Amino acid sequence: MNKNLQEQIIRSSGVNVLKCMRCGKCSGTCPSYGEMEYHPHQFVYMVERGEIEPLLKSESLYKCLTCFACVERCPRNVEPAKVVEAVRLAAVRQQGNNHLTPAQIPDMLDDDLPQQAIVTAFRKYTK
Amino acid sequence: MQRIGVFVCHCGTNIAATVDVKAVAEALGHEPGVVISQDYQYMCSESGQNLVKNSIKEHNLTGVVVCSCSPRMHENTFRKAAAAAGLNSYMVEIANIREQCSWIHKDIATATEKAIILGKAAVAKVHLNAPLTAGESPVVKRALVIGGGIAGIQTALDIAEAGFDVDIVEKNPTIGGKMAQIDKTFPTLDCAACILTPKMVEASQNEKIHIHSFSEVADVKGFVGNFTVKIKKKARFVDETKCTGCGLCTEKCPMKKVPNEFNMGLDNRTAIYIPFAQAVPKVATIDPNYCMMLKNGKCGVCSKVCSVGAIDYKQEDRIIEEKYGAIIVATGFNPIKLDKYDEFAYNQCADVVTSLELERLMNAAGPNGGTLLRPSDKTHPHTIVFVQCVGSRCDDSKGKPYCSKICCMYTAKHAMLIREKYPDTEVYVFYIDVRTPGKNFDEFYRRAVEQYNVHYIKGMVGKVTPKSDGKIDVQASDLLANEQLHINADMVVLAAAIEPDKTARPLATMLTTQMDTNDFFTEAHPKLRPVESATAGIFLSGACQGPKDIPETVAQASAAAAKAIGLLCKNSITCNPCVAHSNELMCNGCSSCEKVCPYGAITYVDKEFRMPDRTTAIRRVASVNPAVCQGCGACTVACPSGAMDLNGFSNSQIMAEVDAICK
Amino acid sequence: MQVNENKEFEPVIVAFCCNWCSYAGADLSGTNRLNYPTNVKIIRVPCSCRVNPMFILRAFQRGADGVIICGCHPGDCHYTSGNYYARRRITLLYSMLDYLGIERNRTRLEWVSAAEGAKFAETMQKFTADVKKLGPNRRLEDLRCRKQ
Amino acid sequence: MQEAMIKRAKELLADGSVNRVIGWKRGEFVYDVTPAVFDSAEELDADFVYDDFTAANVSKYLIKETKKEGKILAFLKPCDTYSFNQLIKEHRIVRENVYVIGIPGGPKLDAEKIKAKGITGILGAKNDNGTLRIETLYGEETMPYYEAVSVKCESCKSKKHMVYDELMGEEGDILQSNRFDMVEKLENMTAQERYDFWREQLSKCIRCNACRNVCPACSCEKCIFDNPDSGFENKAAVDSFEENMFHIIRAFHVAGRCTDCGECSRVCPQNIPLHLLNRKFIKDINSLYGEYQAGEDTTSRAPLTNYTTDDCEPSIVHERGVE
Repeated sequence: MNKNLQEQIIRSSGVNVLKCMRCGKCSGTCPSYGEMEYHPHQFVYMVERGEIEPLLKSESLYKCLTCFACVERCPRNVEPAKVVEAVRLAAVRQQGNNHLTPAQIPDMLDDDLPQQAIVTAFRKYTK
Repeated sequence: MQRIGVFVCHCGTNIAATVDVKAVAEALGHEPGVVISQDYQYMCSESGQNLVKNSIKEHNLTGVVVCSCSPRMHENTFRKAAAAAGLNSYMVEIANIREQCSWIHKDIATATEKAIILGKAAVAKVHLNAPLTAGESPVVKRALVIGGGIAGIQTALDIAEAGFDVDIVEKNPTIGGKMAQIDKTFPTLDCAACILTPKMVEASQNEKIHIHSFSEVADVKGFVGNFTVKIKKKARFVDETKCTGCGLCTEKCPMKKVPNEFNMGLDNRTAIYIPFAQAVPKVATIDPNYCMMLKNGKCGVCSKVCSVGAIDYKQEDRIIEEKYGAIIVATGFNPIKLDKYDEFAYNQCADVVTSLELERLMNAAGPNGGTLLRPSDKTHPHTIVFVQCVGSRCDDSKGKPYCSKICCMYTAKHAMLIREKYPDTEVYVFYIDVRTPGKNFDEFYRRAVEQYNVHYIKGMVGKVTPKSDGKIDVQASDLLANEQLHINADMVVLAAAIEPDKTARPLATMLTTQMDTNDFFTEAHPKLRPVESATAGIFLSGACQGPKDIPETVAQASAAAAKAIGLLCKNSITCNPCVAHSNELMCNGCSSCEKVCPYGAITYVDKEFRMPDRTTAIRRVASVNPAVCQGCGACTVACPSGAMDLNGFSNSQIMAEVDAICK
Repeated sequence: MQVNENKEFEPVIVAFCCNWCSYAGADLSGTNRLNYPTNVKIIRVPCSCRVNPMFILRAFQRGADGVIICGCHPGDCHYTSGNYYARRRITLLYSMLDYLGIERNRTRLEWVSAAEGAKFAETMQKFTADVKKLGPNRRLEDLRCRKQ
Repeated sequence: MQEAMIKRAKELLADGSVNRVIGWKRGEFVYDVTPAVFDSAEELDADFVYDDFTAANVSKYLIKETKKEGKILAFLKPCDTYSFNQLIKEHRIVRENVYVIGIPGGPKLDAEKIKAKGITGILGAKNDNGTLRIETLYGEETMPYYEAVSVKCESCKSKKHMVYDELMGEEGDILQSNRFDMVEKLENMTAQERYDFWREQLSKCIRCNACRNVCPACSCEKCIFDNPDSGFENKAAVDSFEENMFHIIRAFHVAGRCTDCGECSRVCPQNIPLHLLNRKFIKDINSLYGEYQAGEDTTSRAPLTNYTTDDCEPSIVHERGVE
């Protein structure tokens, strides 16, 4: 249980995870469900329990499309996507963790990828 | 100078833990006029009351201040105690040092200081109290029940049973309400019509019960024991006294494409119609929105075929006025509209239905004669998905914040009935929680699971997508298996939240009763007075007060009836003596007070007065009818000369409190 | 008015609450143990329409630093229309006090139902904080009575 | 005008239509004109006055006068007719017992304004094309006419009579007046400036009660400030705030009933602009609840004895204008 990280995520997401009534509609509606290790309702529940580390390490963070279907459908306005985004930000903010090195870039390039996206991604995922 | 006794209650530790009660008693003992000031563990207890009584006698008290809980709690207790000791009840004032002091403050020093100030304000007020005597006002021995569903019918039957006349006002052409639309009832699975229609007939045949169907309450005036109500009898274009309900007109009516609201619009009716076979009163009604005769004067078939000449195209709305001693509200509920829940595709797909629609689809008198068929292509559905909590338990912006209470049980009922009748059908129920607190309720739900193999899945449906092959894709999560499901369904049934009827809000305004933010009527006390409204003489029956199933509704209906009977039994009721009164010597006769009085309690009389120069002059002065006045005090502020004042809350009393607080 | 430099200013606040909604709302905030400052002292009136503007002026005259009136929500008045009359009267009075240069935050009217215990406590917290910020009520003093 | 009025009054007395006339007579000084009741033609000839100093509103006197035997003749200026109507609405004047003759109104002169110019010993005054020629004990003096016009006439709201049985002279119109200009100016000041303004003005009050006694709306059988039982009785100030409270309550009591006749400010010996309190209420009522002119009719509901369910909330006070 990581209290600091939990508080940071709750604060930066602006989400009151205690509002969740565990109906699972977010996960019922999620288009990326199959690709996620942790599902939207689990994000909310795990943040509530302070289990942040497994989330930070999980690929699920980057599988969320931020389509906001869960936000739209949540009967109690919990806004799971904002929790996912907050965890993602927490991962990005972790000092010294470069999620991308310049050497990795050439492999990722393809013709359809806009230049700007590469630059943005690089900025976002490196320190 | 009054001789005042101050009694400070510990309320166990409720007060004493945060307020130094001894210090309060000590401080108030020094106030002018206070001859005795004491503290005691429980003032409201028998011995506490005896302390008050004995002190009144012993010290010849003319006023009593009790520093205790809210006056809404025990004001009456102490008033009665004072009266028992020979002191006028209205010489008692309460300083609220529990709800408004000890319970909300933590620091003993400041809480004690505040308690002393509140006590001083009460002492200052008592100094200006005057003994008041309550008047009496007669009770009209007739009750009005608003709403003719099972709640209204039961209430009316019980009141009639006690020997009082009852009027039922029902806005639809027939009584019966929602229960008449229901197929079977849980947890016994007996037929709703079989148990409801005998009651409807009983109501119609009881000579004490007078049913005003297709009518609405237009205006309510008066007060407990003496309400004057205007009832609008809407034009049904059929003479109720002549129509025999033979139904010939409904067969012959050429306008056959009117959505049938009784069957939730799943089939059609004619422009002249009787809602259903067992309707009470069994009288035809013409729908002016569809009748060609009423719309453009061309048709008149019903008039021609009617052998008793009951059709009257010229009928108009009629207002009747009646007096009542008690009013019982039984306006019931409706399922919410599902327009804003796009994810369930209710508006896009005919095979996504609400539970109430399913009731009609399964009912023998329903559109399919009791065979469950898909509304779209009339085929037998093999996979049916039930979705619970649609619009219930939501954030305010997304739906209703409350649990609609009945959905878990009726869904189990539906699932079971379907599995019973069509064993080849797969039934899935997506639930968040299954809530079954009720006699034989959980057993019922377990039967659905264990005996009927209904698939209960903990999770919520996220998306419903109608497909081109006529099937419906239901995407949902199974939280226990931690997987996302896709079910290829034939039908989806949504357990829509229920909400109070739309007519309830304007009615509450007319009745001056309170509602909560969801438009449910607020009971006078959530635990101890659940069937009374805070407005005297207005009682609550059924789902207008909150979501309820049939047994609860009937229980509450009878409870409301009992309360109403208790009132109707009395020949007169004691009036509130805290009413306005006008000082004729100061009254200008300007009519300001009369204009703001919500009860019409103020009239004017010409009176002869001796003038300072020994002549006499006739002046117009206000006079308050104390039986009609309810003591709001609007007149006292409208009066510029201060001639109008309010007993128990006089200008000088309130100002004495202000002064005591501001000192 | 003497203000002790060492002690934080504690305003005197008079709250007029109608018996049917707001007084019950105040009781509810007590039942739910929702704290609000001790500065607030409640006077029970049958209806917000019973509050005579003179009471408000009297309170200010006798040393109140803030006056708040609470009644049933419009449409929910126990007496049908009382709070509608109150709304007009109090609007005009507050406007007049504003015109006379009395700070706006010393006066307030708030609709609090019997179910809104939390709202009652919040309202009182906020109002007390606002009045505290203003400091002691300077009142409309008479220049001739001024101590030189 | 004065002669015509006396002539008509004598006719009505003579044919028995009325048995008294309420008009004005001179006091100690020529500009000191006060209401008076006349019983005979002789009294009229001797004392009846109607001139540029005759500003007093006689409507209030009719409360008592119309309760007496017989009918009384009253001469009402346009502004007086509003007060008269308002008192009819409040059932204070017995309409059958009064015969109303509408007469042309102001502008009236304010002797105090003339005296302020250092002109004393006033014996009479006449407007001569914008110049006021003042006859004094010490010879003729002049000053610009408009500078001598009384405050209440400076922003006249109407030259039209709201009620009369008979009209003398021409009927005028309801005017576009600038009467709210000063209120607006005050509203646009800061709270501190407003506070300073009113503190200075109301500190002048000597509590002579002239404003109350002259006000047609302040016609209570017994004023709460005189009534020991009211809890508000205070004849002498016991606290620095009392006078101010008196004026605020007085303004509130007449709110929605005040016709803006301006008598309060006219009679104030300390020149406190009391009408600015009343006009604030009138302006607020007009802007918040729709245009309303007290005394325009005898049946409509006054703004404070009326409401709509969608009236503004008092918080509007805190949201608009200058803090």
